[in-house]
Amino acid sequence: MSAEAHYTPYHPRWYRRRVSVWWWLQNRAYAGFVLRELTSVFVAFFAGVTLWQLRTLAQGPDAYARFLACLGTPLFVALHAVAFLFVLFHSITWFNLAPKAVVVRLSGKRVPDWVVVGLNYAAWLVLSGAVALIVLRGR
Amino acid sequence: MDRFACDVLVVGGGGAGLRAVIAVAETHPKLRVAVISKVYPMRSHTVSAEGGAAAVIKAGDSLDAHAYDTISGGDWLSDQDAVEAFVREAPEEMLRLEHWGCPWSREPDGHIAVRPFGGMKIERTWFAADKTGFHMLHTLFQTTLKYDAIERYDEWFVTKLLVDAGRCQGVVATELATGKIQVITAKAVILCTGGCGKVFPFTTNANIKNGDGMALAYRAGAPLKDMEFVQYHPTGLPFTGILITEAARAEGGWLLNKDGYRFLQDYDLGKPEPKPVLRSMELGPRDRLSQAFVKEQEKGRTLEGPYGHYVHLDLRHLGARVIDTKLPFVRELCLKYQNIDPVKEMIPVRPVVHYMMGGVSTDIHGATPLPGLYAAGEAACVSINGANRLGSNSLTECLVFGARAGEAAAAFAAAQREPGPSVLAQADDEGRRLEEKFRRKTGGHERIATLRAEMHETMEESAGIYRTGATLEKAAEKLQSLQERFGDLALADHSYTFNTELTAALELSYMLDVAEAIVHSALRRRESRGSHQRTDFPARDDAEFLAHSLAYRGADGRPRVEYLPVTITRWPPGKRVYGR
Amino acid sequence: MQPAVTLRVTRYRPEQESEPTLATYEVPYRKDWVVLDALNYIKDTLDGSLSFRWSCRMGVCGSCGMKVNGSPKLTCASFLSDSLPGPIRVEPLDYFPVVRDLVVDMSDFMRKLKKVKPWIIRHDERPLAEGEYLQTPDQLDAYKQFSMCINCMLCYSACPIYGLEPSFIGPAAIALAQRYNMDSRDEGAPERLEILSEHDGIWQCTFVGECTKVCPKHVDPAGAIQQYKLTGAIHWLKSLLLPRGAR
Amino acid sequence: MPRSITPFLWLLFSAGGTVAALLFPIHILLTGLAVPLGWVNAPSYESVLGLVRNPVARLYLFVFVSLPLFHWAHRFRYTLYDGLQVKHLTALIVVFCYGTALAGTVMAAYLLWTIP
Repeated sequence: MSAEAHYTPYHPRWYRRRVSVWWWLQNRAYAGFVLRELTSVFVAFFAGVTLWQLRTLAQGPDAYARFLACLGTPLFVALHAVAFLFVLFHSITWFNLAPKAVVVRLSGKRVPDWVVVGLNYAAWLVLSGAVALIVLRGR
Repeated sequence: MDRFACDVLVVGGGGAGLRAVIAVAETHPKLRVAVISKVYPMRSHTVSAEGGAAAVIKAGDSLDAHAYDTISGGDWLSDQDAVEAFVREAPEEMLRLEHWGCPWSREPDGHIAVRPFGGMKIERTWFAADKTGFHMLHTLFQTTLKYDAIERYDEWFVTKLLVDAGRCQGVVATELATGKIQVITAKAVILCTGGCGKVFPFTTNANIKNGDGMALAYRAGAPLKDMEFVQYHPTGLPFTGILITEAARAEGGWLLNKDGYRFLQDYDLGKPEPKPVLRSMELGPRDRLSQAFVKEQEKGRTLEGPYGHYVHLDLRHLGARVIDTKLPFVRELCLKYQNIDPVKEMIPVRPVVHYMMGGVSTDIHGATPLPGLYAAGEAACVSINGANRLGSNSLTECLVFGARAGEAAAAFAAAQREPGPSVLAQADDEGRRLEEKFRRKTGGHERIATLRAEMHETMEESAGIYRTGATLEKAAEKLQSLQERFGDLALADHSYTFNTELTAALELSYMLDVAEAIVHSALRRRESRGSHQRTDFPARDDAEFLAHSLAYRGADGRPRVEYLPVTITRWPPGKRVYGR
Repeated sequence: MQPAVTLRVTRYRPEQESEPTLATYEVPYRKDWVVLDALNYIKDTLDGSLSFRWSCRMGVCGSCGMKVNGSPKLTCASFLSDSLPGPIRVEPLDYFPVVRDLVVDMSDFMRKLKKVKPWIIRHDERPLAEGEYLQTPDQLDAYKQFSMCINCMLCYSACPIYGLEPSFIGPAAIALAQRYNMDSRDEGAPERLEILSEHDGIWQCTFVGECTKVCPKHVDPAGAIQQYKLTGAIHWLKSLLLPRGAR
Repeated sequence: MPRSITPFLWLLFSAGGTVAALLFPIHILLTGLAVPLGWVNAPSYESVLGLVRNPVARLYLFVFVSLPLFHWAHRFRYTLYDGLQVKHLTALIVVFCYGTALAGTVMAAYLLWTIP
């Protein structure tokens, strides 16, 4: 139903389509975008898990053991598996879009995007290795 | 019908129109100035210009050298006082555009870079890669936005000039979005509506270039000057007619016939050298190159494809780096529209209608013989381009004579009184004409597309690179019959809102008028000069025709051709010599 | 027999109908035809009342943006051969009011463009007699990409944020603001930042990134906006940390 | 003139996004998958506590928790706006998102301060 029912000569009668609530399902690019934005939920989830870990750590060895046991339940393993995939998606999209926001110029010339992206991935690998080393060394 | 009033009204929002409107706003800030355009200004055809804009800036160059190149390039039909003013004011206009932000290509030290161009003895063509017109137009348009005084009527299509008491006092237009017929009164009107390439079937020109302003002026009683001079650009893509800029040859591209031979050496254009030589071979003027193509075709040395004969433009030896930095748009266009990569393959090209040397007759200030009516840019004929325009002079012309027309029109308008009521009565008549003859017209048997196609065919056959009296006579008759058949047009669209069929019909009627002016002017000029080559009169005839043709609309609706002497100041007519 | 292809074209005749409808046309298939050629064939021989804008037919005037098979495209640069076997859907650009058939109203953009002050702003104008502002090729390169915008509106039509929040200044206008900010001749960046930091400016953008993908001239408006956010944020920090005079 | 704090929130969002992109995958992999699934042996309570006692590690963990929470807050806020078209609830959404992030940050500071 249209609000302006009749055309009046010389007056524009524009047609405006309302954006559907489901606009982000209309094409793959939009769906990918919303999926990317939803990675933040899993980021928050794992930040929460870390807070929980710190709390049990402060409460003592028994609480910490219960925490570890909880992480071993299928529910948490599944949650973490999904979270891992989403966060991986976050990392990839974040690194790939980094050169759009941060333009690096060396002696007047723009550093090519692939170099910026490459440096991001390199930092990722180095940091991940370092974290793994430090956390696992304590065994 | 609403009535709007302003002091200076610019019709057309391309390079010349926008420059004119800024000139009015800057020199006469108290005047009400407006620009009316049938498209949003940044859609204007200036946007398609590629190669560059000429102005003397480098040491070693001189205004006289630029003037001489222009005058000899125009086969001595240019008005030399106009050319002198043009070359003198060109550098300042170009610098002004630099100050407004035009992204000119630069030397490593930050100075403006220039490139060679056809028919120019010295490098003096400023360029913004190979999208010079695009950058100039957007710079101009964005600059107009800073003047709050400039009013815009976007997507309004002018259907008539209002002439009363012997002077032009405004326009009638339809507002495309609503279909409403509107009146804008003005104390001075400047026509900057561009050329009329769409009179021909195969052209680099955009769909909007229908000679609107030329026809409006012609109908209002102003004469069209030198309309027989139609420039064919030697390098257009077959089928689409998309322009491959002259800069491609200026950077070192070669024209090769089917045997891979640089055929221009056979046409008194110099000897083939590996590097480009100014005013020689591929850097000869456009008329001579296009004529050489026809001769080559007659000798059976061109290639043949689905869209007619063609030759090759070879850029491969320039390498990917030069092509990507100096000619990126050429590569983009070839890849997108021709599916070839000029880095690796030769580009098929053929001559294509590109530019009208002729136009609404104006003096050196852009004033037409009709008081209150001005013109600038391709719509106008000042004339600096004579019988053949040199590449890269037209963009500069838009600036120099856009500014001049703006200033002159503003000065004129400042001294005029408001238009009287009889103008509005005329506007009512025009409104009735549009309603009865078009919008509410039923019946009729002729399609717009059919008439247009027949006009195209007629113009290509009679007014192409080579012409003869007999075919021109036939064409004149044919155009007259098309004019009559236009009255029997069948229209499918009777609506008000964005009725593009109505626009197309009016544009066709403009083109038919302009086509008649071209054909009749060509018929009368019994000589060969520049782009006007008569096989029945192959020699230049300075005794008889060192003169501008002026086509007036006669009482019977047919063109009446008169002549006006050429202004010669310092360069007496001589022989056009290239490659030596 | 000559091969044909089917076009499904949106019609909207506001004088007769209150909602768009779909019309189907059969046009001859030619290898070197673009969608615009097919539309012109329809207008010339099948239905003279179909309305659409076009002009240069070489991808630089920006008139002929429409949705082809759901994506915003310049119809003069979309070959029929890319959409075989058809039918090919041709619709007006999303998120703009439709005036008629394939024609949308873009006056909103024209207002926004003016708002971001897309012209050179200087404290002191250099006299013409002193010649050009020097600008090295590297300095030219810093803004060149953003100067390539042809205002074709494809980016707006790809931006769901513009659809949801029509007050958003939007990709092309912000890219053009950035074009002048990055120009070594310009001194207007603070003025423009003031405008673009407002509610309708850069912070509306959530970096969907589609504007950059559909841009036929590789302007990268999404990049322009993100870079602008960084500039805006750094400016914010500076104004917080530094005394007023040092900004 | 009161300056909008949007640029600041965006900076937190960006910083948090970078932290999450660089560090979260490996941490989730280790804590959430490798240890529970027995791919590696779990570090002992003492060794973890020993690690966390290091001031650098405490700072690391503070950043590790708080910035990504602000990253989430900002992103999630706009996802709610755009995905569900609920901009009219903006006050509620803002309080919920940034409030949660702030609460998490305070909690992280408290825990890291109180761990013996």
